[in-house]
Amino acid sequence: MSITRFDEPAAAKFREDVSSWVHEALPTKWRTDRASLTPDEVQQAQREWDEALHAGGYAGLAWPAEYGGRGFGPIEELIYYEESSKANAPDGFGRIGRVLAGPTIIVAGTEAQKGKYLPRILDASEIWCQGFSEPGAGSDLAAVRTTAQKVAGGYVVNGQKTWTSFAQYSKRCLMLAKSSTELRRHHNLSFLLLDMEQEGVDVRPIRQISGEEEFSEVFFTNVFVADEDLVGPEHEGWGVAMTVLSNERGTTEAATRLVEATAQIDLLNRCCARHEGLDGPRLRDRCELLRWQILRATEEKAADLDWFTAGSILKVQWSELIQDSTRLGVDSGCPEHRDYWRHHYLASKAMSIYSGTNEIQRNIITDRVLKVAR
Amino acid sequence: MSITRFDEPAAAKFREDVSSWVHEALPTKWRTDRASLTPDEVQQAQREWDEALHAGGYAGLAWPAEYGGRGFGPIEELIYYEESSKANAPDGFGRIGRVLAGPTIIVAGTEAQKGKYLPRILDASEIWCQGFSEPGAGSDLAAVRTTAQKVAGGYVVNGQKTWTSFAQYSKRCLMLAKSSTELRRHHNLSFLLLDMEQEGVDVRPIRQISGEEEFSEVFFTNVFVADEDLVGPEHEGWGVAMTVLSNERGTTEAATRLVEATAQIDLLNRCCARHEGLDGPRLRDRCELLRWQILRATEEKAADLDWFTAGSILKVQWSELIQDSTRLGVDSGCPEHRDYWRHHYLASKAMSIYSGTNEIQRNIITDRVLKVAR
Amino acid sequence: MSTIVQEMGAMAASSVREILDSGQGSPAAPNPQLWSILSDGGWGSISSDLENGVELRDILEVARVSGRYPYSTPIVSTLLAGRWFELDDDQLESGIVPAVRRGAQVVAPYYSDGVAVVDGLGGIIAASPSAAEPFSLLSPLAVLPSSTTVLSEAHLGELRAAFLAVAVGCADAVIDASIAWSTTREQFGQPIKGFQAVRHHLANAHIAREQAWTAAIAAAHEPARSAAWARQGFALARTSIELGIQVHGGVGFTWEVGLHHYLNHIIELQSVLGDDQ
Amino acid sequence: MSTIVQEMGAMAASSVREILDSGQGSPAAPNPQLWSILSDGGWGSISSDLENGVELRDILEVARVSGRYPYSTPIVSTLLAGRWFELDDDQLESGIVPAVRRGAQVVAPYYSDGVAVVDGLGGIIAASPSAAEPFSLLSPLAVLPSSTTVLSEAHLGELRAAFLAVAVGCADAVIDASIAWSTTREQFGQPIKGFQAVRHHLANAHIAREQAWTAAIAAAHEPARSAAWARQGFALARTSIELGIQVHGGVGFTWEVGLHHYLNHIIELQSVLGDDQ
Repeated sequence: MSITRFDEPAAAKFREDVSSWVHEALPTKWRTDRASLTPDEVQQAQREWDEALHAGGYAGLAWPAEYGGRGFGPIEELIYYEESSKANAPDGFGRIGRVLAGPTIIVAGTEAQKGKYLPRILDASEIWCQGFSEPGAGSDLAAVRTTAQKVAGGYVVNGQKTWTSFAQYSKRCLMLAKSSTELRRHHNLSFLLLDMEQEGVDVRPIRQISGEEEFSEVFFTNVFVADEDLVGPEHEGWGVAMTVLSNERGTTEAATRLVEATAQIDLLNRCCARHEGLDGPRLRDRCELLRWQILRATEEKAADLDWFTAGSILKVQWSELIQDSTRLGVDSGCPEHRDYWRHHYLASKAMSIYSGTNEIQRNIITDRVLKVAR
Repeated sequence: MSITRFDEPAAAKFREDVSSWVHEALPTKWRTDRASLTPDEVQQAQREWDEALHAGGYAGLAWPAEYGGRGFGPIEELIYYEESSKANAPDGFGRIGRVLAGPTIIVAGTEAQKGKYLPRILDASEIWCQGFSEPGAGSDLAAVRTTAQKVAGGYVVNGQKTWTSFAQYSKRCLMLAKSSTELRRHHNLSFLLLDMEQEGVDVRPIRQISGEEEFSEVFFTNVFVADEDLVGPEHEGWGVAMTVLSNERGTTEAATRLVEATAQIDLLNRCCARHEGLDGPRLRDRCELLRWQILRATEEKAADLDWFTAGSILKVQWSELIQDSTRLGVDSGCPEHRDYWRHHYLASKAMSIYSGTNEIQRNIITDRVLKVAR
Repeated sequence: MSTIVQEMGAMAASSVREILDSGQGSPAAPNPQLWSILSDGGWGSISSDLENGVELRDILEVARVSGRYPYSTPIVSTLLAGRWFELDDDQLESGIVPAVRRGAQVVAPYYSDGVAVVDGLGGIIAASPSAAEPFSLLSPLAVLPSSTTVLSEAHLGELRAAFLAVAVGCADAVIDASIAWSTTREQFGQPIKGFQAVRHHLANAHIAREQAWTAAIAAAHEPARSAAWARQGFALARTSIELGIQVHGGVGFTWEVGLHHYLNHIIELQSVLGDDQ
Repeated sequence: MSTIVQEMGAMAASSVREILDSGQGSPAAPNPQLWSILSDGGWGSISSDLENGVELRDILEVARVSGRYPYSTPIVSTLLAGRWFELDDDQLESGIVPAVRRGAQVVAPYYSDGVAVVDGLGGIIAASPSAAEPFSLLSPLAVLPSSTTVLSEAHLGELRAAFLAVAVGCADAVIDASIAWSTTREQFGQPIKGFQAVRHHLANAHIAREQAWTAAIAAAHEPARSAAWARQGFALARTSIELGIQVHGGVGFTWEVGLHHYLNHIIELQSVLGDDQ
């Protein structure tokens, strides 16, 4: 039985456990000398973190026990994300596997797929990436053009994916591809588990306006996927993908962003925008509201209430909060933090776009939460 | 030759003339004892103001001299509106005649119409109202359902208009009515000059959420309009109306609103929101920007530059500025001005709706200014 | 206390809503029987009956529902007073409202006929007022306080949370009306709900309403920060209603349609709390 | 001075635009010949040639045009310096840029190869720098000032107005690109310009851009208030660009498409002015 309320004593206990574990488990160099790590050392820390999560039992926090997980609910998951974000833990390479691939396979995969993939996701011996977005399929995710042509024993995949995190480190990709040119929209895509270590897979990093390279483009040229690696019925991959995405858009990403927003707003109120008395205090109030919005959404999820409504609100809320905070940071012009704010200001421009643009979030709210037919 | 730049000496001279004239011409009771006037006395002051405008030569400021006007341009017009708004002059009943009916008749009317109507507009012996909006034709102004059925010698009008200012005082109405059930949209309306003092014209005031009654509904039952009172070609009233509306949406209304916004923002910074140091100074900066936006638009109009772009920006700008100001006023909760702010807060809700909703203004900008085809 | 309502709170809210819904009053002519129906049904005393185990969070749920109705009753403040003080049956039956001094007058925010009054931050008073105008404007009461029970800061914090929940109920009512209107109203040959600008106004009204609700819940958990929560929450509830008025277009600012009653009510609640920024 | 540009200013702006347009540089690889083409054409000296009667308002027009090009030149500050000081032909030919001290370095906001420099609020200096990175980041100069001409508050006011006009030009470029993208890019079976949310973003970008332009003109008329105008105007120009990035969706935040160059440039201009709020 997992925790259902943040005010249960069990929740406080769990938070203590997580917090002390996180601080002990952090890779040493990461903890002591993060600012000066080389790119190679950062990658090393990310790998160590993946191993630590597995060893500590935090890799499959919300996975059922029968698949090696802890069987916890949304509250424990949130507590874990809060504490690891606060400790500024590295972003393990195994995240997509743990959060997207694993849960999808558990819900929609075959027994064979579960046996083959789940253990290697948990111990991060195989890294996963997600191949949904394409240059022509962004907000309109169903417009996928990457093809999966049926051949004897499987599919041949051709096409291009984009905005793919961890692609250069990945052994596997969970992807949507167009398996039928005749069937109608939403019933013409198949959900495939693709081996990235094949000829014909070409990964090219994308440089963002902040200078970072968090995403890649991936090109597929005659890449094979066996029949056994089809998830769900052929041509019905859209339904499978929707399950994955409703997991993605939610409270845990918001919890990570809350930590980011809190740090920025603290800096504004402590230093850069201190003399203004302008938006600093109001941003802090909005930050507190975001925190409670996340708590509420998480308890509603734990209570099995309709929580679909929560994800879109949270997405809009944290992205606009961070954009407004970094805007004030740039305007404050504090010389000491000039570069910090410029970097985060530019990086924040992406936040109202990725994970579903804020326009799409508003569409979702009117369409599916308020249920106003078009 | 009218003034083309605000920095011409002639402009300063004209402003002085207007200012001293306005202060002398204001009805005595209005000037000395406005707060305590009875509704009847307010009406009396409005009528006296109409007469004063005519006597002083300010009724037809921008009308050509041949029709009894002064032949001035946008700069003089703006200066007049600024000075009379600053002096808080009454809203004469003749405004619609001077600003809408007269200019329309001058541009599109017959010689007979000019001779019959223009002198009585100038001396305000006949008050006009505007019958465009209908309950079912708001943003979609072309969806007029009031009918004008052709009969021998004229038209019989049936239907309902709404948001009609001065209707209860009006001798005449300039209106759009549907003269054809067969012709296509935008080519099925006729522009008529209707005598309001007939059987079958029923005026009912509309109470707004601020408690005021500035507008009326007008019901027409078998009301006759003679052929001589058709403006422009039959069924082509839409084009005539568009001329009128592009006159309406502009710099002069913005100038009046600027005076209103300035008074509110001064009050905020002087009293109600003084202790905050929050939005008061920023609102003052926005107020200054509005002032310069109006100056710029007016000089562009005077220079015959494309000024269509200006009206929609100004509308959005002043309505949002006043809404934000009154919102701060309500939030400031200054006990002395509690009722003032509540009234203006509620009244400001209408500002993003009338004179073309702010959504329509944004549509206009994308459609016609940026010329992005749909 | 959890952010989630208990079964008892959810049940009370839905019962109260049913009664208010069938009350058939209007802002201009509220049904004076409404409070006795609620009171007779025992809904005014659920918080003082300790066996019920009603928490503040549950009272918020009832408060939110009552905000939907422009012919409101003293249920919210009565439930709070029942939680704070030992009240006798007569007091519970007549209902309790908070009152504020405005110059020489004592005014109360709810329509009430023969209610007991909790005096602003002063005390409980017995009064037999005749409320001049319901709901949207503070009603002057004829009788001055006869006894004093000081409201503590903690009481005030809870009052803020509950009034904020009422404001969310106001937003609920306006959002429902706006959705209905956007479906009925046609412009340019289609219902206006077909325009993305209208749809996004509705989405933003929903976002603001949900955030205001979160602020109410947070205020109930953090009485010490309740003034900040109220400031943020009332502004969000008003934003939600403002968007609903915009969706209504011209009819949105007519007295007849009456959306201003909700804005006025929220402003009055803020004024009773004395949370002038 | 009027808010309207004179014929000379309009002509200069369109000629400068034509030259910059055909320059075929890019942010990553600006054409180093661009300035000599402008300078040889005499466009750098129109403000010092008194017969032309070029006003500050006309310089704004040229400044706005030059903001469209991410491989910018010292034309704006050269025109201002020509207006303020008696410059010899060599100085005009090499071009003038303002510089700011950052610790031990002197940095300049424009790509420049062998230019004279107006030192922040310090003076005109002769320098032979090699600019490290064009446009988007301040370029450290290797040589320190050799002479000093202090910029007055009035100079600084005019510099603010002109830099604000450059920022408006940045917004112009991004709005044009956004309109083009919204026409090309399809989602849900139609160009995204078909979505009202996208159309209203474009409208809002236009409103903000026009307001920023008004702020630039106002700053030119009111040097004493120029800091307030700059604060408001730069924020509006940035808002306009931010909306353009949002319209671009995913590609909007790629380095390759390069919309950030415009944001960076505006931030640098603000930083040169020292108008940290």
